[in-house]
Amino acid sequence: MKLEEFQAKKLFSRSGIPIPEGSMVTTAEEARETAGKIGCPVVVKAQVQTGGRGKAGGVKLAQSPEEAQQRASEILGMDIKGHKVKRLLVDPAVDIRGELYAGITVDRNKKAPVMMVSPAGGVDIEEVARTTPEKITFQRIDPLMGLQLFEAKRLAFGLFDEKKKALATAGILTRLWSCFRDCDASLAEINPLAELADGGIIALDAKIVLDDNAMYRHPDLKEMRLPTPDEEKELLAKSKGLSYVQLEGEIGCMVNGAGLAMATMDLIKHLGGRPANFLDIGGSSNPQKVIDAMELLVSDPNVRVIFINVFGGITRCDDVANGLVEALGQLELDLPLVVRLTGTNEDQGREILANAGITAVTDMTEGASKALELASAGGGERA
Amino acid sequence: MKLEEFQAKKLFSRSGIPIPEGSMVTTAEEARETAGKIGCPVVVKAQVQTGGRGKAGGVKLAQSPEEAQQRASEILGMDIKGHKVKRLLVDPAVDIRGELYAGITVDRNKKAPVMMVSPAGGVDIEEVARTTPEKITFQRIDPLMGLQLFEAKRLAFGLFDEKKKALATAGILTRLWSCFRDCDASLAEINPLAELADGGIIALDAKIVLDDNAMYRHPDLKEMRLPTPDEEKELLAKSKGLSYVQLEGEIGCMVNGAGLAMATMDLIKHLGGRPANFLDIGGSSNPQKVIDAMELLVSDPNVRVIFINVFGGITRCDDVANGLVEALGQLELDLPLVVRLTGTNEDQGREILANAGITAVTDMTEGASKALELASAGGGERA
Amino acid sequence: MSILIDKDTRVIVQGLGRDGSFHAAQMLEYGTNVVGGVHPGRGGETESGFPVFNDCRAAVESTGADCSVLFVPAGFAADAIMEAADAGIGLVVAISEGIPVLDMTRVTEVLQRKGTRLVGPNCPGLISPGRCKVGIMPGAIFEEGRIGVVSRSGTLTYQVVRHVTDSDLGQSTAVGMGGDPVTGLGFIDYLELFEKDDQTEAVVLVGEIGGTAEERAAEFVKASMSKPVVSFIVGRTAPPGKRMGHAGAIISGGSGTAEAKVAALTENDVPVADTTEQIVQLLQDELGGR
Amino acid sequence: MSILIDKDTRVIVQGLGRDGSFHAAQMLEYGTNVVGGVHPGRGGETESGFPVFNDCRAAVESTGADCSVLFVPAGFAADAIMEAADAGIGLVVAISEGIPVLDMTRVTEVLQRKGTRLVGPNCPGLISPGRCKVGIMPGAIFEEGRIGVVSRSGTLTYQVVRHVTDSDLGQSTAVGMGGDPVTGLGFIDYLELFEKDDQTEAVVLVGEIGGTAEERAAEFVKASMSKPVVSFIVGRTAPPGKRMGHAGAIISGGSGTAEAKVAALTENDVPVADTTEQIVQLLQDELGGR
Repeated sequence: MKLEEFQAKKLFSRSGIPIPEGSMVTTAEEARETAGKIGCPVVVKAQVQTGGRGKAGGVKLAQSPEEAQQRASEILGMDIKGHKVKRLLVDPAVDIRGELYAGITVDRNKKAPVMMVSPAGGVDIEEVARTTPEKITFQRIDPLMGLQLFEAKRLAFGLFDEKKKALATAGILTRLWSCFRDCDASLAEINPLAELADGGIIALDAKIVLDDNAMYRHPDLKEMRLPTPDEEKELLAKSKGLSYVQLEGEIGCMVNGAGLAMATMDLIKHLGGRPANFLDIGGSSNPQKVIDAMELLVSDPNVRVIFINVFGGITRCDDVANGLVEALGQLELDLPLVVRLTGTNEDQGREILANAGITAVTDMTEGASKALELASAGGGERA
Repeated sequence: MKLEEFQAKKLFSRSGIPIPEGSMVTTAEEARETAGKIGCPVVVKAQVQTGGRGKAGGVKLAQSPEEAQQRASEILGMDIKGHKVKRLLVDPAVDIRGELYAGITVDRNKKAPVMMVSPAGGVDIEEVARTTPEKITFQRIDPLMGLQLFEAKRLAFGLFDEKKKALATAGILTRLWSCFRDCDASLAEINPLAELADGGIIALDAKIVLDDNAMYRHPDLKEMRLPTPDEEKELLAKSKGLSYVQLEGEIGCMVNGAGLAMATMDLIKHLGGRPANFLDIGGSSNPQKVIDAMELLVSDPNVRVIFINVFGGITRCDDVANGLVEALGQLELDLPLVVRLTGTNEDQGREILANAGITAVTDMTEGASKALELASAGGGERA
Repeated sequence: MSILIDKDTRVIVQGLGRDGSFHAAQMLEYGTNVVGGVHPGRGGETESGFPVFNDCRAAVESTGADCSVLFVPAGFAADAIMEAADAGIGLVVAISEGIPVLDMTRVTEVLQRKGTRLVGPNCPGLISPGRCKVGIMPGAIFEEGRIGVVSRSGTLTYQVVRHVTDSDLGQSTAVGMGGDPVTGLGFIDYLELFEKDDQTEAVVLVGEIGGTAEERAAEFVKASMSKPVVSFIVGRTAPPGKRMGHAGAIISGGSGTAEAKVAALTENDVPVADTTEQIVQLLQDELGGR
Repeated sequence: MSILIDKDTRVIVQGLGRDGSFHAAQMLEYGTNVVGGVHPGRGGETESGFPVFNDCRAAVESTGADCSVLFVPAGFAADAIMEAADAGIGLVVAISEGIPVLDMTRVTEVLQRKGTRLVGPNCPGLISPGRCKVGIMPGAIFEEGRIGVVSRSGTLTYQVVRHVTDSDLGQSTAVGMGGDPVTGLGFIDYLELFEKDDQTEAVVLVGEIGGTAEERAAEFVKASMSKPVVSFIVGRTAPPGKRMGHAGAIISGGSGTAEAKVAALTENDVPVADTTEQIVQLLQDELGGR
């Protein structure tokens, strides 16, 4: 779960990390008022869950409240990498002397959180990692101990010789860790961490990605979710026990298991087709889940054929077949359907489907090929 | 720093440990009002920083607000092991089915916090440890991990077979650890942990001792201190950099270093005398500290002679001598004085004292003997 | 032989809810030596013929269990894993899905100190066909044989295993290591175990997008494996930044892509199959006439 | 030889405030090999002829230090001890007083894992007379010799040492282990070291009220020491429940009393002196004509 900058800054501030005292607004008029309140110059920043908004023109300086309003009206509604701008952050502009980087993520190989700092901030840290990796210092964080003050100080003195700046930075790094830990984040990033003309150190931008698995214990954070339209569909699916990701192809897929679902998509592509989605229905053979999954696929106007790929493990094929028959009875399906059913009790399963007039194949490649064929023949072309 | 029951219960409640919803009062009238508010029967409990108040008559049941007032007036002002009762806790009386014990302290040998639980609560746990040690279960708490839920559950199922009671108890144990850790306690104890007639589990009494060394990071807890008259003197001394404990003898001691101070007291007793106090002036030879220490000794009406015992280490004897001469110049001392001065620069030190008319000895036993002699000869007998 | 589990493995089941009870019965049916269960509040009961305990320590003391399989809900699973380790269990298999990643960093730190091995979490478990099954894999599709299988996913493992079974190569042990960003044992650990296992003649590594575990495994194969390893990678069609079911299956900022993994494997002479069918072909090529 | 420190010990001083700077100079004067200092913000400077670093790791890398002595304020001392351990320092001597006890439980847990030894905190340090002094003890009262001294207090150690010096027995190493409830090395650790040390012929153990360290030490002496140990216990006159200066010197609920300690020592054939003067007498009795 990605947060927008204004939300991440709220969490930073709660953890004691200094940030510019700005406000989130949703209209150009509010932007003018806020600029008047906090004093110009201000920076008007698009709130989108993607990088590169600066290059896309989503961040503008304004010297007066009127200019802030003007810039805000330009940025609101803008499309940045597929994200429509609905919210702006109006921050006081500050006098910057240097831009640094500080971030924490979970390192899968070290199996621990890792803090990264770099004197090269204000640019994409992955770009820095590629071109000048020596400019990034890594500090493994002991999962039981957390970031130690001496570790934070050592990192900070690597960035600043001056004691006051180094200690201020060490404090920010310590608090960034507290914030990361307390929010159950999987990423917390300050980029740039700015050195100001007055000697202060401040978080000018903020990025936080939260661990979905931990949100059950953070009801306040869970409420911060601001889903994009794509995500709304995914969240709806999730609420029904389905794992769904929208893609751009025409072959709708319904699979049990995430790995097999990815394999199915890959196979379709390998054979020259395009999957319309990732859809994992999980291990249950509850008919309602099959109905919900079918409805999800049908609601995508791009879908021309549906390919169901089930490997019965603990999920028994006869249960799946019964569920599918029941689902089809409740739906008016205007799309061709290909079913691959194999694994536990596959014979009974295929018989149940045959009785309902559905032919099921046992081979995954055979099923995918058939779906492709139907799709290229026009499939259930709609609208 | 010991807390009184009503304070400890406040901290328990803050950590989510269930307690009876009572109130602290300081007058019998308030006790009546409170009893009326929370409903009778109530228990009226003396708030003193010592054990055994039940046996001493400091805990009484009352069936009506009027009786609560009566009991309160009986208990207020009572002397319990030298503690005068100034405050009462009026708690709703509860219907108890069983009394258990749960506590956490720091085990010096294990160098870790240890939780103790026992089905034998409501009595002195040290008595249980002596007579039926098999009734106490110990659980070392990993200092980095804290008490794990599974550890709490295992302890709880050792106390209750019934799942509901065991899980409620596990929750209390987990919260007791959080409370202990968050307060920087050196002891946190629930005795009794009561099993109620309705199946609930509740902390009927509460004891917390806080770690003085950690109070710098708990300003809110530091303010909870309710010093006894003795402690007030000790705290005053502490604020001046002195470590002082009042005793009942007539030989006032001023020593540098805690170990040497205890050795001095022991030596006085060994020789047949009685030390009036423990007083460690620490490592500094600041004249003001010597003056403050002298004033502290003089303020004790039992003191008949003052024995200064200094082993100059890093503290140089000449500095101490100068400080002492300066101090004596500012005080009107009506007590005989014995000075033992040895260690770094002892010759210069003794010469400075000699010039001021003070004879210093080098031997600790010689000094103590001389002090005893003066004391038994009447010393500076006053009032 | 096999890796990690065999006929003598003494298994306890932690969490006897709906899933735990069902799979305990399934494991028993497969022939697994399930010696006990752990479910707070049910201590003293009996289920499917095995005794139930309130806590792991009691279960281990009474049954001599050396392996535990977990069906505990996500919010309690990290604690249950540590309980098993604390009780002296040497191998913990965590089926539980949805454990917060920071909890897992703490768990792996503690397990390392205790010397306890962890399979999963968010995994189907493992099976040494014909001898022992610990987890939720459908026993019927497996067949005792020559191939070690290690995978980050569940049903995809079955798909791969089916081909291996159909080809009569069979499996020594098949293990789903779990789809989370932080898991217990990783590809390299399993590869090391397969390398040392007499029964295993070749290994199938089934990877997916996210992280760099496959890249590191590829290097390990070249540097330290004498046995042939073939691989299959899924998620070639996954868009960046999206979580594809598994919490670990997310590509961020250009690393963790299927392309990078395929390239690393190829570079280190680990053949990569384009489809699941091809895996068997690659295995037969590597094994030659053996 | 001596225990823990000798001529070759390479010492850094953590915390160059008023006390740290003063004692760094004193140690140098005594002949201790002080090779560097650590003080955040003063990296690159020179003090008393040694270089100053911002952090321990840099100091160790640059000076090869193997011992650190801490004069860091209580609120930062636990962190500084862990920093020293993290930098690979094998012996940390913490003079700092007033460290919260829960911090110390965490520190000792970490140090155990790193294999770093800790003297203190809240201690005067240690000295191997004529060769090396690490801490704040007044060098002049010590004399190289045959007796190991270990004590929970500072000035009392000097008092005892003075007698030992006056008797011409001298000291191999004298160490103040610190007056806190939780310290690094304890009596038994020091006794073990003295037992192995060639130079040490007998040991003086100076204990005080609080805890049961002396009782456990007494048992250790009987079970495992071939060298004579004599003891002295202070706090016989202390009232229960009161903290006597040292955070550890508190008697609670009947345990930790001077009587219990004296009884345990006597029972285990460790002579207990009634006064500091008697210590030397007891030593001479034990050493006989040696």
